[in-house]
Amino acid sequence: MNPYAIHAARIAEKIQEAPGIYTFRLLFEDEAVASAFAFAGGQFNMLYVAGVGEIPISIVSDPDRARELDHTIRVVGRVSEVMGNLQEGDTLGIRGPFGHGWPLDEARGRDVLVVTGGLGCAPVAGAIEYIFRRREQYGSVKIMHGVKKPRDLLFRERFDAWRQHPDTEVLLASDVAGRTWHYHIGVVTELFDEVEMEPERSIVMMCGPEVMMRLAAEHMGRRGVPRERMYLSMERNMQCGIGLCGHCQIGPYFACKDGPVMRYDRIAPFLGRDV
Amino acid sequence: MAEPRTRKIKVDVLARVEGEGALDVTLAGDEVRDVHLRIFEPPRFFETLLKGRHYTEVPDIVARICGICPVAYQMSAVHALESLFDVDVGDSIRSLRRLLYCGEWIESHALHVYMLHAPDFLGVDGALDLAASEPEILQRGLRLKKAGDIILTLLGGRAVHPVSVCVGGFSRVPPVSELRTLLEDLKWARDAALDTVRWVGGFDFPNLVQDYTFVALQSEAEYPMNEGDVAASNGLKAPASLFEEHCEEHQEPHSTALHSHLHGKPYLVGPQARLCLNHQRLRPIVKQAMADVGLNSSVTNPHQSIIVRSLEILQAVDEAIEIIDAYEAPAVPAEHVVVKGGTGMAATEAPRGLLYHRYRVNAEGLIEEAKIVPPTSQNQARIEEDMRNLLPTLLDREDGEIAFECERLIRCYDPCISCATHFLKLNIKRI
Amino acid sequence: MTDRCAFKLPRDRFDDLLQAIRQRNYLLLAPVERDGSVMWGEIEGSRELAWGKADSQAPGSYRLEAGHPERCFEVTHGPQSLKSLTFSPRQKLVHVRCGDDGLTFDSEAAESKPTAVIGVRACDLAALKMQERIFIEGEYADPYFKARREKLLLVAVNCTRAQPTCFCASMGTGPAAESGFDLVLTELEEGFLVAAGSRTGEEIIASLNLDAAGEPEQEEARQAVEACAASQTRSINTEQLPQAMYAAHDHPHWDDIASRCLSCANCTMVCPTCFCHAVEEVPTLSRDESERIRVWDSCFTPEHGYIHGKNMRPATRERYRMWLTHKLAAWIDQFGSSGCVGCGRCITWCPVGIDLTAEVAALLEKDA
Amino acid sequence: MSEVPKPRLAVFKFASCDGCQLSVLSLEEDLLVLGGKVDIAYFPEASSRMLDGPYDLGLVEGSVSTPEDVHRLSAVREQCGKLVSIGACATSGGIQALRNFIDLDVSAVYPSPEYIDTLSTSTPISEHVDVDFELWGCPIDKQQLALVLGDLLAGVKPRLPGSSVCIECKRRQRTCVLVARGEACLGPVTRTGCGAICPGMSRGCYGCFGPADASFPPGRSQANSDALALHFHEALKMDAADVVRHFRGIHGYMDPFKQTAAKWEDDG
Ligand SMILES: Cc1cc2nc3c(=O)[nH]c(=O)nc-3n(C[C@H](O)[C@H](O)[C@H](O)COP(=O)(O)OP(=O)(O)OC[C@H]3O[C@@H](n4cnc5c(N)ncnc54)[C@H](O)[C@@H]3O)c2cc1C
Ligand code: SF4
Ligand code: SF4
Ligand code: SF4
Repeated sequence: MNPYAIHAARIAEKIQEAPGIYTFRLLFEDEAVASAFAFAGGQFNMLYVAGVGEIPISIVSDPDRARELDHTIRVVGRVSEVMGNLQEGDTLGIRGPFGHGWPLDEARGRDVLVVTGGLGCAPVAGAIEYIFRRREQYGSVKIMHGVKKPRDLLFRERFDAWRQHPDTEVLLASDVAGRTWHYHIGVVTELFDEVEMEPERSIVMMCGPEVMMRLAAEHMGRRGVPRERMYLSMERNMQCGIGLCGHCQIGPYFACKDGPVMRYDRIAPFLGRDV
Repeated sequence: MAEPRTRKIKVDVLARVEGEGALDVTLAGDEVRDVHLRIFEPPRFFETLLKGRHYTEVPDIVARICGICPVAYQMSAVHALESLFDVDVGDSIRSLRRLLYCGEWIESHALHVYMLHAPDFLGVDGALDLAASEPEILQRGLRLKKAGDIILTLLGGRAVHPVSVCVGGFSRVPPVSELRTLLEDLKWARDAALDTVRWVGGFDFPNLVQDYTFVALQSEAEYPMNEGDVAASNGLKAPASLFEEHCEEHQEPHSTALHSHLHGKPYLVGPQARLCLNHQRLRPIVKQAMADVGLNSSVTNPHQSIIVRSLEILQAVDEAIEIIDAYEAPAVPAEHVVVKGGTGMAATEAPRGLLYHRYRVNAEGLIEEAKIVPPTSQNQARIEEDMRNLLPTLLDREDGEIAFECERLIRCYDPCISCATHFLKLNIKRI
Repeated sequence: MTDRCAFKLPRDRFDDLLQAIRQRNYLLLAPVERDGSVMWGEIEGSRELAWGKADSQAPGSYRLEAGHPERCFEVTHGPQSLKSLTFSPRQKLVHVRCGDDGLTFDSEAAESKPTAVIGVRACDLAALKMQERIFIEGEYADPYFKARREKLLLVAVNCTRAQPTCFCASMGTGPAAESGFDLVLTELEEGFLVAAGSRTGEEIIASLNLDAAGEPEQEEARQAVEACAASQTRSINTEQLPQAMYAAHDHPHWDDIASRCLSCANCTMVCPTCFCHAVEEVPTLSRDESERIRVWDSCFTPEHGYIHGKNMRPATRERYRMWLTHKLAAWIDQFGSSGCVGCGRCITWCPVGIDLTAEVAALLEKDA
Repeated sequence: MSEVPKPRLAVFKFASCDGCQLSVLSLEEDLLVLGGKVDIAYFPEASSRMLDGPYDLGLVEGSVSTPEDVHRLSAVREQCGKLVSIGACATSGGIQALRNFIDLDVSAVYPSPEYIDTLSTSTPISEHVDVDFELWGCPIDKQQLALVLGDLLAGVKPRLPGSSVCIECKRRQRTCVLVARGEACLGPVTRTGCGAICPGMSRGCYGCFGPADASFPPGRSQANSDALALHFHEALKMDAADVVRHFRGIHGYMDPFKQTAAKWEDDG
């Protein structure tokens, strides 16, 4: 199979999550492609806009329902901007799924700590849904999410829904206050002090800005969570998605094929570094 | 006696004429009082900028004087410098240079004929307007222009500001096999050029006859491009090195361009001049085409310059094919140059007419003084004279119509595609 | 040098070898003189090889000079390795059509013509093996590399002349070609020694009716290659790698390199193992069609380390560090051996002659 | 269905050789495509139909070299939605910016200087007004022009690589003239885009695409012209004046070429 082959997909639904943030529900045009497609939570697709380019975007939908692929995209630059202007019925291209997702098997029987920042909640969303659908297989679930401003909070209903699950905590933080913000004001790591955790039986999943993840990991480490049970989703320049183009290297790892979800003990020496 | 004014003109200045201009006309009743073709293209001071540069840099710098005919500037420059350094490029380099020049003639003439001049006869504002009405004509024009571009690109790396021309020859010459890849397009272009001659030959030409003094290079062997003496229809014949003794420049108050006079009178350079002084040396296919459209070698109606240009496209295409067929790569791409101090001059035939360069170089090969006389500046005075002849026949017309006719006449001379022609603002003062 | 069953190929029968290969429908590529160096060029016979030429390389300098008049492999390696033949500098991937009914994608077919490459060096074979590991032995196989690789017939030449920039001996990759070829030649005073490295190679030799080489020729070849190894002046001390490279991350010497390095990427372009590439989107002006084209890229470009809002390697210091750390350290962790095969191309073709062996030595010294 | 008006394109000229505008006319088939996509409202080189603004997209060729230019340019800026400067003159002042390094005394060169209204400098468009994109090259490259026009008309932010000419030179498998012949070449510090045509013609690059922008996103060029200049001097045995001339060429007014030349001028 040619890993560079792109498949057409139609935008079945476009939801505006916040200003400049959209969730696209995509359906493959080709039935054969659609039925063969399977993915794990935390994997990503290369989404392609004709004449503009391809960017890596996490799959946020439920791996159990691989026919409908949800991608939440923040408009930040050249490709994402044009993508944000696409409408229901338009087609784009998909290549994927690529990378390694969240350690959902390893997490079985453990307490799950999810730490996210900004749009970082999107790539974990699919995994969280997956866990809740198998609620009994996992220990407690604690979701800690930070945003810069209250306005940046996405998936408000999802957070509310998650909160309803047994043995689950959802803690939100915003750097600055706002009229409708009833949650913590401050950075996400401050939430760590508000939750009870049993470090030795926990597994951590993090996604967000690299500095935030590094600080959070160090913090968790101090609380006693073993480094090999912390997982970080990394972002790098990706041109191929399959570990060949060389752009996404982090030390000896390729963020695309060895990640994007990577074990903290492995990448810690390279975090905040340029090689 | 050396006149102080003359001496001042000799200071290194090149007032470029391609660019913007305006025409000021003062009419006093039925009398044409004043005609000023004002060129206000900002002067770029090339002659000053060349001072202190190394002679090897000259081809790259002077190319930037004009993006439409950079090869002409490069050719005049390298010939002037080679004449100083006594470099004799062999036949093979000579014919490659001619081929390069053919490319520029084709490109520049096709652009003028199709994009700039023909619309005047077709009643449209620009050639792109033909996209809907006569797409095949427009496409033929674009493809013909491209036939010139591909020669330039193959020999020089790109069509605008080619990079391979150097004193002594070229930085790289193509192997025979590479040149041959051009033949197919050029054979198409030869047919297209013939069609072009027939097409423009059928245009409706306003009746206007001018009394010209033509100046062009003249060479025994061939229709002039890179070589020849300076000849004039008044009988003058002199080596190019004596050009300045016959053609003098002076500054007109109303223009940043310097005007040229031959022995004190306006004259015309360009296709019409070349044809008049060299028609015997046209290639057979061109002579035949000329006879077919019933054109005489002395074209005194400026509007018919479009036919002459088309004939020169045919000439250049046909010659390009012959050069390629006969081509053998030279032993070395460039002759060895031994630098010496002194002054070198040369003139070549740019698409729009004779282009003269003079350089004074020191023993280290640095330029001490440069003088460049472009064709448009030589034609300036002549264009004003034409206006003076044209205007009395237009006095009863609306200002707008007068403007159109004047612009149209100026365009006949292909001053440079960005020049006065289109940017022209006509100010008519009636007193 | 492993002793294979070697045969004598007289100089005047060299062309027979080439013709035997050609008869098997291979296009012949060999180092031919082009613009002052040697490049892979298509040849019809031995005449077009660089007879009587020798190259002389030094940091930032390459000259083609007169050499032994009867030899054609005195010229060692030009700027090209096998890389350009398998990992094309410009490879179309997908053609996209944008119609009213959406997008259609046509992947470019992966095809190649049988091609015999004459004059492949040991370092090139080592690099090819490395690139095979990257491009076709990993999780995803690159179909274009694979198609090209499968159609190659490799005629290696043992190096009997080292350049001052060569250090393959210290990297354990040369100067003798040990494996990975179809045929291997050694150029001797009187003709060549030829041996096979594959079934095809054996068949070709068999078709030529050559005499088996005697001990004197074998000895001459052995000595020539050994002398070549012994003549190498540069080396990299690989013992402390990769850790020492990682440890040198904050070494002040990176700034010193950055003051000299141009970030021009020549080193990565000529490096036979560097594999970075970018994908360019080339739409038509009308936008009804577009092409996705893969081109060689480098960690020295301004865009290489960029993600939205942040450049991981904003300046030359970080870029050079990326290149050297990747070559000599991360590579070992990624692919099991060093990314440097000691061909010295990056030293010769660096416009300002930056020499990685010297830079590594400086970096591995304890902080000044 | 009511017809959506086509975007209006205007092409303006300041001090220049017209070569970059010519590149628009040399787009060949694409010229017809362009004609179909936009309303060419103002393009004196191509048509006598000159419509008033505002325009959606303006291309500006040429540098600012007269007092009049300054005023005209600000009017142009006001009339254009997006403004793109094209070519060396517009992006860096062009070859005529060499005047910025000499004492240009108009009275010394023109017999009647009172008629010559010129500034003593030639400066890039971006020194006077904001530009939305700069297309480099002397002349610009047709393919780059088509890409950028295509992007702008499709509402996409144009993006061109900022890496060196060397990359393209090597991709095209050319022999390096600097290394193999010891000829001065600015390729390592010049931005890619031309197709490495000078080395392709067996000669050194003279920097007509401007300093390579070693930073991304685009910003001040970090090209290490100092190191290359030193190499020219030490390995190629160039004297200081020669080094100055190499960096003070078509983009002599652009940093870091400008600074490198200045340093060697002081030393020389
Ligand atoms: C594994 C992974 C998962 C991600 N998941 C999500 C997600 O779920 N939602 C989301 O919103 N974002 C996600 N991102 C981030 C997203 O990929 C970026 O926001 C996106 O690439 C930005 O592209 P842009 O063109 O809009 O931005 P720009 O800032 O215009 O460009 C950024 C990218 O363009 C490329 N680039 C840079 N310079 C050049 C150049 N000169 N030429 C060509 N290309 C260049 C680079 O790849 C660079 O990373 C993810 C990233 C990764 C790695
Ligand atoms: S050294 Fe640089 S260019 Fe080469 S493979 Fe590594 S990251 Fe890519
Ligand atoms: S090390 Fe040399 S070749 Fe490599 S980027 Fe730096 S200057 Fe260029
Ligand atoms: S190689 Fe350099 S000077 Fe030559 S065309 Fe390209 S950018 Fe211009």
